[in-house]
Amino acid sequence: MSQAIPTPAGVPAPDAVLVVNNIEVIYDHVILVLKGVSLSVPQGGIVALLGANGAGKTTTLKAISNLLHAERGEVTKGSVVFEGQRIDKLSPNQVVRRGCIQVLEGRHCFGHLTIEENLLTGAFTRRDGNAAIKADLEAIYDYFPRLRQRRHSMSGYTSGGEQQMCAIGRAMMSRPTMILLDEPSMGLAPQVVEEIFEIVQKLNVTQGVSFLLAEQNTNMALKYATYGYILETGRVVMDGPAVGLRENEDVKEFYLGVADGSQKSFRNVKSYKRRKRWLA
Amino acid sequence: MLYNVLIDPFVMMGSAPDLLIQTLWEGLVAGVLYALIALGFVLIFKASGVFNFAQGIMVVFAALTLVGLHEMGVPALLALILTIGVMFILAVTVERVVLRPLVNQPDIILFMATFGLTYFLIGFGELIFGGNPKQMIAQELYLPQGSTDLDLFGGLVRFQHIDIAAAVIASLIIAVLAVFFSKTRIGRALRAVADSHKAALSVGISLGQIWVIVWFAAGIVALVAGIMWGARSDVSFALQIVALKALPVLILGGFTSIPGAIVGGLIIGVSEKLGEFYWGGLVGGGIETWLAYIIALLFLLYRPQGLFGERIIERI
Amino acid sequence: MFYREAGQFKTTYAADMAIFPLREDRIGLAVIIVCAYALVFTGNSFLLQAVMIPFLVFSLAAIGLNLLTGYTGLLSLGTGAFMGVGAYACYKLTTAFPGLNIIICILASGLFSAAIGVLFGLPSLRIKGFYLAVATLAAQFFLQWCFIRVPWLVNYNVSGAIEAPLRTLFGVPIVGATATPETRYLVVLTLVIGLTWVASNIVHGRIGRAWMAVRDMDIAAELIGIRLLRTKLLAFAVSSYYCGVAGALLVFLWYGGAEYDVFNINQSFFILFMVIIGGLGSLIGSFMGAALIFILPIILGMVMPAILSPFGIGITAATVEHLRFMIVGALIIFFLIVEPHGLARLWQIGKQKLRVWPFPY
Amino acid sequence: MRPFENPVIPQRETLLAVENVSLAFGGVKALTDVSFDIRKGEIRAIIGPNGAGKTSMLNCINGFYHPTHGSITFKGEKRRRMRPSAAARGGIARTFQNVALFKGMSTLDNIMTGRSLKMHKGFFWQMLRYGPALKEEAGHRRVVEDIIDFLEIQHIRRTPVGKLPYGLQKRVELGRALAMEPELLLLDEPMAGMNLEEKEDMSRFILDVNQHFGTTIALIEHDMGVVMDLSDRVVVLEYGRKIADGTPQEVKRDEKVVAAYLGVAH
Amino acid sequence: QDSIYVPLLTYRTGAFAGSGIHIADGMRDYLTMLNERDGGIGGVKLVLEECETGYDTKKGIECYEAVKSKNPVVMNPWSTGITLPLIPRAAVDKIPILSMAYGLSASADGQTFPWVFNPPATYWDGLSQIISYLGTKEGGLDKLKGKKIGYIFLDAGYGREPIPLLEQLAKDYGFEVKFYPIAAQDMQNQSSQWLNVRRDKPDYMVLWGWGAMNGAAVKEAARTGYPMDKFYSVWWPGDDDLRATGEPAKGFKSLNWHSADGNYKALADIKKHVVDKKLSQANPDKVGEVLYNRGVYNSMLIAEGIRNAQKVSGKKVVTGEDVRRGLETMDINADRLKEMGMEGFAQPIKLTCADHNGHLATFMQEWDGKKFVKISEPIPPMVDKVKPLLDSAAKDYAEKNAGWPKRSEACDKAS
Ligand SMILES: Nc1ncnc2c1ncn2[C@@H]1O[C@H](COP(=O)(O)OP(=O)(O)OP(=O)(O)O)[C@@H](O)[C@H]1O
Ligand SMILES: Nc1ncnc2c1ncn2[C@@H]1O[C@H](COP(=O)(O)OP(=O)(O)OP(=O)(O)O)[C@@H](O)[C@H]1O
Ligand SMILES: [Mg+2]
Ligand SMILES: [Mg+2]
Repeated sequence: MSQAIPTPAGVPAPDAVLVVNNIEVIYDHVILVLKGVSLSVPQGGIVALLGANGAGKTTTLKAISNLLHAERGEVTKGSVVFEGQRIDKLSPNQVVRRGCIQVLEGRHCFGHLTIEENLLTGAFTRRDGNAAIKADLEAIYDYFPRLRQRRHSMSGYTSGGEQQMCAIGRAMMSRPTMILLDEPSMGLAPQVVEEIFEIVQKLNVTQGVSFLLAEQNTNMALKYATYGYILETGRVVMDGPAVGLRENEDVKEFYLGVADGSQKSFRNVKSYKRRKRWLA
Repeated sequence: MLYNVLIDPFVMMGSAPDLLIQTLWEGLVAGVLYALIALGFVLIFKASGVFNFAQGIMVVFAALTLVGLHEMGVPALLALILTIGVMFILAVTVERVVLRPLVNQPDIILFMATFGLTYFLIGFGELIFGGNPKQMIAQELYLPQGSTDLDLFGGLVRFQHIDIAAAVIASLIIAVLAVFFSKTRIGRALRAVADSHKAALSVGISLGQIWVIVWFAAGIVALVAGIMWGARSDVSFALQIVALKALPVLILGGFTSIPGAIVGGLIIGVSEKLGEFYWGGLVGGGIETWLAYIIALLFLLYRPQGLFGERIIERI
Repeated sequence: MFYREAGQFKTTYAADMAIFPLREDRIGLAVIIVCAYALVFTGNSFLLQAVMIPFLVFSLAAIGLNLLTGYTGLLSLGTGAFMGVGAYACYKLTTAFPGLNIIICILASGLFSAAIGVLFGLPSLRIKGFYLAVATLAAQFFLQWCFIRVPWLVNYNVSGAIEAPLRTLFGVPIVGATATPETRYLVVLTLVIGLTWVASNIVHGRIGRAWMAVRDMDIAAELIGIRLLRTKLLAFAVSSYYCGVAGALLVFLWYGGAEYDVFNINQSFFILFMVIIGGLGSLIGSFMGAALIFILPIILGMVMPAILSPFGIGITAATVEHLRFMIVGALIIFFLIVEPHGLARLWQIGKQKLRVWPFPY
Repeated sequence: MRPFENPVIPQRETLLAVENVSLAFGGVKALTDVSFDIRKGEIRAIIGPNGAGKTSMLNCINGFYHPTHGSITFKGEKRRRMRPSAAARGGIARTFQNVALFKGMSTLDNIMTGRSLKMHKGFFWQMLRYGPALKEEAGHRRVVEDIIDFLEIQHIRRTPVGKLPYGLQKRVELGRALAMEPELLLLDEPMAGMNLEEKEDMSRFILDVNQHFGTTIALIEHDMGVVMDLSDRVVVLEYGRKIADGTPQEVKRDEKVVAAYLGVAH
Repeated sequence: QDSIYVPLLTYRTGAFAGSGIHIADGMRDYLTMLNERDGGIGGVKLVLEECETGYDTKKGIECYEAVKSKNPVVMNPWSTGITLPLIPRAAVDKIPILSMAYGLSASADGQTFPWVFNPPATYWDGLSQIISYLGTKEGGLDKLKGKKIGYIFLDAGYGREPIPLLEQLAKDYGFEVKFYPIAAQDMQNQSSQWLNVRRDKPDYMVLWGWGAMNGAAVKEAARTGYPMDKFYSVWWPGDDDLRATGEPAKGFKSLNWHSADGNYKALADIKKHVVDKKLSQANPDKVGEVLYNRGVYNSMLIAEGIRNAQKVSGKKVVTGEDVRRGLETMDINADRLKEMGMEGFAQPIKLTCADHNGHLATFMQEWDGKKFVKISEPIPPMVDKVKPLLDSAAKDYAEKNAGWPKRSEACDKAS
C-alpha cells in the first residue's frame, strides 16, 4: 500500500556521497538475498536502513564496503558509487582508504588485542602521524569513558557492551567521511544508546561525516536520521524523509510500537498478533 | 630399575662433565635449528592464523634454489640474492593464488591449502632441480668451517664453527623480527589479522600486503634454515621430514610467539638430546622421535596455550 | 526440476528422521551399491585390487577420522598409528587364535585401537585445536616406535614385518595370497558398507548431535548438559575403532603384509587430507575425499603420458610423477577455493541447483 | 491471561538464592558481594550498565564461573563449585548474549541437542538406530516439533543455524533452552538486535513459558520497556555491586538507578 | 607378441631419490644397451617401463598391480617394504621377484620361496663379512675379544635384521656391541646417537643405513671426530653420500661385490649406445659409480635370467614362469662374465633351486676422498653362522604363514 514517497531508484541525487544502484546479492552461488536494492545517502546525511530480521540490511552494508567476498557472497548486479566513483570493484581496504568504513554487526573486536590496540588498528590506514592519532584516541576515550577504564584489558574479556563501544570507536579512529553502522545500539545500556546517537549527530554536524545506519531501534534511528529506507526480504519497500516515516501509520504501529496514540505494553502482546507485510 | 631411571643418569652427568657440556651444546645447536624452522611457522601463523604445512618444503625449496642456481654457474652471493627474489615471488604468488580467494575461511581449510602448496612445490622443485641431494655451498657463502676444541673438565668439548654461526644468525634474525613486529604498526595489524580476517578487512587492513610481508619473511627464514641444515647434512627432499620436529617446538613455545619459537626450540633440543643420551639406552635408544612430543604434551596439560602463546579466550 | 522434494510427504517422525528422506537419494544410493557389487563381474583385477580395495579402505579410515575431526572437531594426526594398532592387533589375534573367523578378528582388532585411542584422547579435555594435534602426534610417533621395538607384536619375525596368513570364509580364501581380488573386494565392500551404515546411524542420533555440539561450541555444549570428556573420549574410541579396522583391512585384504613404516605420519596426513577435501562432517565426503586424493593421482599417472606424448615430449616416469604432484597440489587448492567445505558441500550445492533447475536460483 | 498491570505476587518459595557472591579476574572485580534471590515461578530481571557484571552473574549461576566468595543455593542445595553440565542436569538452562548455537547444525538438531540429557538409550541401540533408540528419538522429536511450532520457526527447521539472521538465531537458542525443560531459565539479552515486532514475539514466548510451564526466568535486557512490562522483580547492578532490588516501579523511581543506568530521558 | 616386458620399479622422487636415481639409471641403461646393441636378448626386444614408487609401499603396490596385467617376466621392487607384500603374491601371479641383496633374507631359501631371488648376498652374509674383515685386521677373530663394536642402523626391519646375528657373533667371539638406532624421520638429525658414540668410544663402527642417512652418518662421524678408517658399512652407501663430506670422509669403508669404476666393455657400450645417443637420463659422470653399477648389475641378473629362460624353455618370448627357471639355473662364471664384457666386474655367481642367493664373497672398498677403491680380496661369509639362521627364518616364515605352499615347481638342471 502507501508508497507515500516515490523511490529515487537509479537517479542519484546530485549531492549524494553514496549511491547504491539496484544491487543484487547472492550467497554461496545459490542464495539470492538482495533482489535489487537502491538507495542513496546525501552529503552529510544520516540515513536509516530499517527492516525485519533477515531483510538484508547487513548484506546491503557489506555489499557497500565490499566485505561480502569474505563470506562467499557476491554482488551480481548493480553498482555502488561513492563520492562519484564506483567502488564495487575495489578491495575492502581501498574502500576504507577512501573514507568509507563499516562497523560490523555483532562487535568483532580483536579478542587478543587490548582495547587500546583495537582502537589503534582502526588508524591503520591513516598517514597523518602519531600525534593526530593520539589526539583522536583521547577523543574516543572522552566519548566512552568506560573504554578508558578498560583500555589495557584484552577485548576478548570485556563485556558485550564494552566491545560494542570498542568497535564503534575503532571505526571512528580511521577518520572516515562515511560510516556504515550496523546495529550500533545492540546490547548497549539505554543511556549509552542515547550517547551513541548523540555522538553520531555530533560527528555529522561538526565534521560532516555521513552515516548509513542499519538499526532495529527504529525509534532512535528515525529520531536522528534525516531519511529512511525500509527493507523487506531483499527489497526496498518504502522510503522517505524520517519525519514522514515517523508519521506513517504502519511504521508507527509496526516499527515504533505506538498504537492508538499510546505506547503498547509487552504484557499485552497476545492481544494482537497482526503483522504487516508490504509484499504479501 | 628405579636406580637406572632416577640416579644413574645423573651420576653419569657428574662423572663426565665434558660429555654433559657437549650434549648440552649439541642440544642447543639442534634447538636453534629447530627454532629456525619453527620461526617460519610462527610468522605465518601469527599473521594469518594459517598453520603453514608447506614451511618444511619451503626450507628445502629455498636451499635447492640456492644450490641449484649455483650449480648452473651463478656466483654464490648472486645466487643468494636471486633466491631471495624467488622467495619474494613465491610469497606474492601464494597470496594471490591461494590466500586471497580463501580469506575468512576456517583455519583447517587454509591448513589444507598449504598442503596443496606443499605438493605443488615438491613436484615443481623436483622437476626443476631433480631429486638427487646437493651439497650446500657453505664455503662459498663464507660460512665458517672447522671446529674449536676446548679442554674442559678433563675432556675435549668440540664446538663446530658452523653451529656457532647458526646460533648467531638465528639470534640476529629473531631480534630483527621481534623488533619489526612489536615496534611497527604492521606488527599490530598482524595480530589483528590473525584474530579475525573479517574484522581486519573492515578496518581497512590490507590482508594482501600483510600476507606478502609475512610469507616473504617466512621464506627468508626458510632459506636460512635450509642453508644451516643443508650445511649439516645435505640438501635433499628428505630434509622436509626434519621440519616435523618444529611441531613440538611450536606447541611448546606457543604458535604465536617469536621468542616462544626460540625458547621452545632450545628446550626441545636440549631435553631431547639429554633424554636420548642419558635415558635412551634404557629402552634401546631411539626415543628421540617421540620424546619431544611427550614433553610438549605434558607441558600443555599444565599450560594449554604453550609457553608464550596467547591466552585461549573462553567466554560465553 | 530433476530433483524435487515437493510431493513427498512424511507422515511419521520416524520416516522424516530417515537418513535419506528423499526418494531420489534412496534410489541413487541403491544404484550405487548395486553398481559397486557389480564391479566384481568386470574381472579387472587392477581396478579391484589397486583401485577399489584401497579406495574403500581409505574411505573407511577417512570416515573414522571424520568422526573425530569432522564431527567432534578434534584434530588428529595419529590416524596412521591407530590404523597400525588395528593391523597389529589383527595379526596377533589371527596368529593367536588361528581358528577364529577372520572377519571377527578384523572387527575385534578395532577394539584395541579404540582403547589406545581413548588413552591418547584423555588430554583432549584440556588441550584444544592445533595444540591437541600434539597429543595425537605423540601417539603417532610413540606407537610407531612400539611397532618396531616390541618384537612380540610381530611374533618375533626377523623381518620385523607382519604377514597375512591364509584364512577362509565358507571355505573360500579371503585373506592370503590365494584369495582372488574379487572375493577380497566383496569382503571389503561389505564391511565398509556395514560400518558406514553404523556410522551414519551414530551421527544421526543422540551421540552424533552431542559430537557436533562439542565441535561447534564446546562451552555451550557443556552448559546444556553434555559431558565433554565422555563425549570426546567416545569420539576417540569410535574413530579409532574405524581407523583400526581400516588398518587391519589394509594389511590383510590389500597389502598382504606390511612393515611399521606403512603406518607413518604421512599416512596420517594422507587420511586427514581426504577428510578435509571431502568435507569435514560428512560421510559421503569421506568417500569423495578418498577418491580425489587416492584415485585421482592414479588416473593422472595413467592419462598424462598419453596426453603428453603426442606433443613429442619425451616424458619419463619421474617427470610424470613431478607433474602429478604439481597437478594434485593445484587441484587441491582449486577445489578448496571453489568450495572450502569440501566436495560433499559442492555436491549438495549441485543438488540444490538441480532442484531449482532451470532457474538459476 | 494475566492482568494488564504487574500483579502483586504472593510470597513464593525461593528457588535460587545468591548470597554475598564476589567474582574477580585478576584485578578486575566483576562482582562484589552481590546477594539476591529468585522465587519460584517469577520473572526476575537483572539490569545494569554495560560491564556491570550481569552476564558474569549468570555465568556464576550456571557454573561456568566459580565465585571467589559467597555461595549460591539452588533448590535448597548450597554450592560453591559446580561443573556447568551438573547445573544443566539440575534444571538450569540458558541463552547467551553472543549467540552460542551450534553453527554447523540445523535448527532441528540444535534443539534436539537440548534433549540430550533426557535421552538414555545406549550406544548399541544408537548404532543400529532401531528399536528402542528409534522410538526414543521419535518421542523426543515430537517434543521438539512442539517447541518449533510454539516458536513459529517451522520454516527454518532444516537450515543450518549459522546462516540464519540474528533474530531467528536467538529464537532457536530459546528453543534449545526450552527443550531442556528447565526449572530455571536464564536469558541473556534475548531481544538484542530485534525490531519491535520480534520483541513482541519474544515477549509472548517468554510469558507463555513462564505461565504455561511455570518456568522461572532470570532475564537480562537493556530494553527498559520490555523489562518493566515483563518482570516481576528487578535487581540492578552497577560496577559489580547491587544498587537496587524491587518491583519495576520501585526500581524505575530509584534515583541511583536513574543516574547510573536509565538516564534522565526515562 | 614378440617382445619381453620388463617393468622397472624405480624411485626418482621422494626422500630416497638421492640413491634411487642412480640405481634406476644403471638398471635402465644396461637393458637399453642390450636393446640397442644386440636388439634385445636372444633377438627379442625388451620393452622397458619405469614405474615410479617414491620408495613408498602404497605406490609400489599400485605399480605392481598396474604392470601385472602386461605379463612382466620379473619384478624388481627395490624396497624391502614393497617386497614383503609381494612375496606371497609371486607364486600366485607367477611372476618371480628379484630383490637384489635386500628384501627378506630368508628368501634365499629356494625350497621355501621358489619365486623369490635375492642374490648375491644376504644382510647376514654382509654382516659376517664385515666381522671377519675386522677379525683379519686384528689378526684373527679371537682378537676381537674385548673389543667394542658400534652398530648404527636405520630403525626398521632392514636395520634390525642383522641384530640377532650380531649378538650371536658377539657372544661367540667375545666382543661387545653397542646399538645406535636412527629412526627414519631423524635420518638427517643423528647428533644424539653420535654423542653416544663419543661416550662409548667403540673400536669399530658398522653402518646399516639407506638414503640420506648414510651421508648424514658420515658427516656426523667427521663432526664428532670418529676415526673414519674404523667406520664400516654394508653395501648401500653411494659416492654422493661420501662426496658430501669429501676429504674428511677418507678412509670410510663399505662392502661391495662389483666394481666401482667404469672401465669395462659393457659400461663402454652403455656410453656408446645409450648415453651418447641421449637415450639415458643419467649424468655421464655418474656412469661407473657404485650405485649406478649396482643398477647395472641388477639388470645384468635380469638379462641373464631371461637368457637362461630362453635356453631352458626353448622359447624366444619367455614368461615369468620361464624366467623363474632361468634365474634358478643361472650360472655366471668367469667366461660368461668375459663374454658380457664384464670381466672382473664381479665374481662369478651361481644360483640353484635350493639357493636363491649365492652367498657371494664380497670385498671391502675404501673411500679415498674422491672415489671408492677396492682394498681387499673377496671375503667369504661365515656360512656356519649364517646358514642356520637362514634356515630357521625360512622355516619360521612358512610356519607362521600357515598354509604356506610346499614347493611344487620342478627343478631344472643348470643349462
Ligand atoms: N553467509 C551467508 N550465507 C548464506 N546466507 C546468508 C549469509 N549471510 C546472510 N544470509 C542470509 O541473507 C539474509 C539477509 O541477512 P542479513 O544478515 O543481511 O539480514 P539483516 O537484515 O541484517 O538481519 P538482522 O536484523 O538479523 O541483522 C538472511 O536470510 C540470511 O539467512
Ligand atoms: N573471563 C573474564 N576475564 C576478565 N574479565 C572479565 C571476564 N568476564 C567478565 N569480565 C569483566 O567483568 C566485567 C563484567 O562483565 P559482564 O560481561 O558480566 O558485563 P555485563 O553486565 O554483562 O555487561 P553488558 O551489558 O555489556 O553485557 C566486565 O568489565 C568484563 O570485562
Ligand atoms: Mg544484520
Ligand atoms: Mg552481558
